[in-house]
Amino acid sequence: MVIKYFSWIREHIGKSEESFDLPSEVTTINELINYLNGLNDKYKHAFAKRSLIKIAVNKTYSPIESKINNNDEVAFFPPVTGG
Amino acid sequence: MVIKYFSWIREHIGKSEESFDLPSEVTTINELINYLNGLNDKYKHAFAKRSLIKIAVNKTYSPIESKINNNDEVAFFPPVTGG
Amino acid sequence: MKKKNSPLIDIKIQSEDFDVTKENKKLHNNQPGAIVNFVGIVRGVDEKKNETIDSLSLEHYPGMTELEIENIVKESCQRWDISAVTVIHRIGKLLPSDQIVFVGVASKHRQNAFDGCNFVMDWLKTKAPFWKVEENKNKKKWVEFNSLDNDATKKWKT
Amino acid sequence: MKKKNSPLIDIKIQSEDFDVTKENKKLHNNQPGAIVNFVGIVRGVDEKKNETIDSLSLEHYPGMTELEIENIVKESCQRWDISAVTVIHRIGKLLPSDQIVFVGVASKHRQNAFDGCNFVMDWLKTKAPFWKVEENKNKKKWVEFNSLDNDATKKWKT
Repeated sequence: MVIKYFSWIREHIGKSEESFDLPSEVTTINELINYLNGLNDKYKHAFAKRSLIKIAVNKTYSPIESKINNNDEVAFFPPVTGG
Repeated sequence: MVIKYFSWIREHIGKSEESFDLPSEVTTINELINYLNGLNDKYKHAFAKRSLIKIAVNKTYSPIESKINNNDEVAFFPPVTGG
Repeated sequence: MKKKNSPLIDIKIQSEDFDVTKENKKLHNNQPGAIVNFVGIVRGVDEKKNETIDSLSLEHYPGMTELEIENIVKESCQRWDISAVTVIHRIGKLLPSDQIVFVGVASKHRQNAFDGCNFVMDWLKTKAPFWKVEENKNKKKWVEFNSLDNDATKKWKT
Repeated sequence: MKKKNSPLIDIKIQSEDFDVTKENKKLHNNQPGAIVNFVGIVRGVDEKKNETIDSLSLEHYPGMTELEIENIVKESCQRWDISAVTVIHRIGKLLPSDQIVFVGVASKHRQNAFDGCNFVMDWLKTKAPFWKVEENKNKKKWVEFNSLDNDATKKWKT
């Protein structure tokens, strides 16, 4: 699985991208966030305000309950501010 | 008084502008049109479809009942088609 | 929203073409965040009659044209917080695909710029004293007023 | 109105500036009578905090950005009879008064061009994955999402 981070979420976590094998018990975005939060406090800090986290699975906006698998590209980012 | 004509009204009447002393009995636009219609058939032809005639007095849209005097500039033209 | 600063207003009736990039630079008054442009382009067909048009000629009422456009632009600046407006309308002979009219509206906020530009165009179409004659081979035909243009102004009557 | 011809669609994410006049020439597909442009310009003040901004930097999500904008543009072409749409969004470092975004929409009829352009901008502001960071002396501050941008999209939900 590839995970991408943008904007201040990227800064909190300290990297823009990482890839690893998804543990078999992690099957949704929500579980993925819980899993990452267990790794260290940087993730906890980045994901603290759930309502500010937007999620994309394979470059498409997706809800937090979305099913994911090891071939997916998941992205976490704040509400967009372009234009 | 100066009268200006535009577009096909100008073509029907055969001139773009004319000036003359307003007869004392002509006090409104409506009376002016009747007066001009009495001069010759070119005016009658130009003013035949009253609903298609727009009027400006001193460069401001004005209704057919408007009072006019000898110092005014009156213009007759069809509905506009710019833009 | 009411206006806060005096907007820059520029109205030009000219036979020469215009350059949108250059016009937009002049609209940079009071730090706008948004510029909306309308550019009208001469089409090579009369849609109603499905006839080809070789060229178009524009006549106008000098003096009244500028006054009417100024009234429309000032009304738009009363309705929305607008920092600058430019209107350019060409006259004389034009060919298909030529630019014919430009309305540029600058504002801090994009919806004001959109609404202001749309408003100016709608009223220009129904109020500004221009008349188009279409030329096709040796035939000349005065363009008829489109009643849809009257309908378009109704959205502003509130 | 439904579309009649296949519209030209051009979407570019780039650090270079753009020229509105040149972009408008490329929008001359299928004899449009109307082109509406939106040009976003970097402002030198953060309005909420009344702070000066020295520069702005834009980050985006390559691949997703293009997809999201394409979806928005295609939706606009379903809703209105549009002949061509160009969207250019700049990334990287920008200074106050720089152009940041361009949306150009061409159509036979002006209201379609106005609505299409307005629609694309409203959804781009809420959907396209760009993030701005403001730089002021040595301080960096990520711009916060403006809830008014969410409100703006409500006018299209019918």
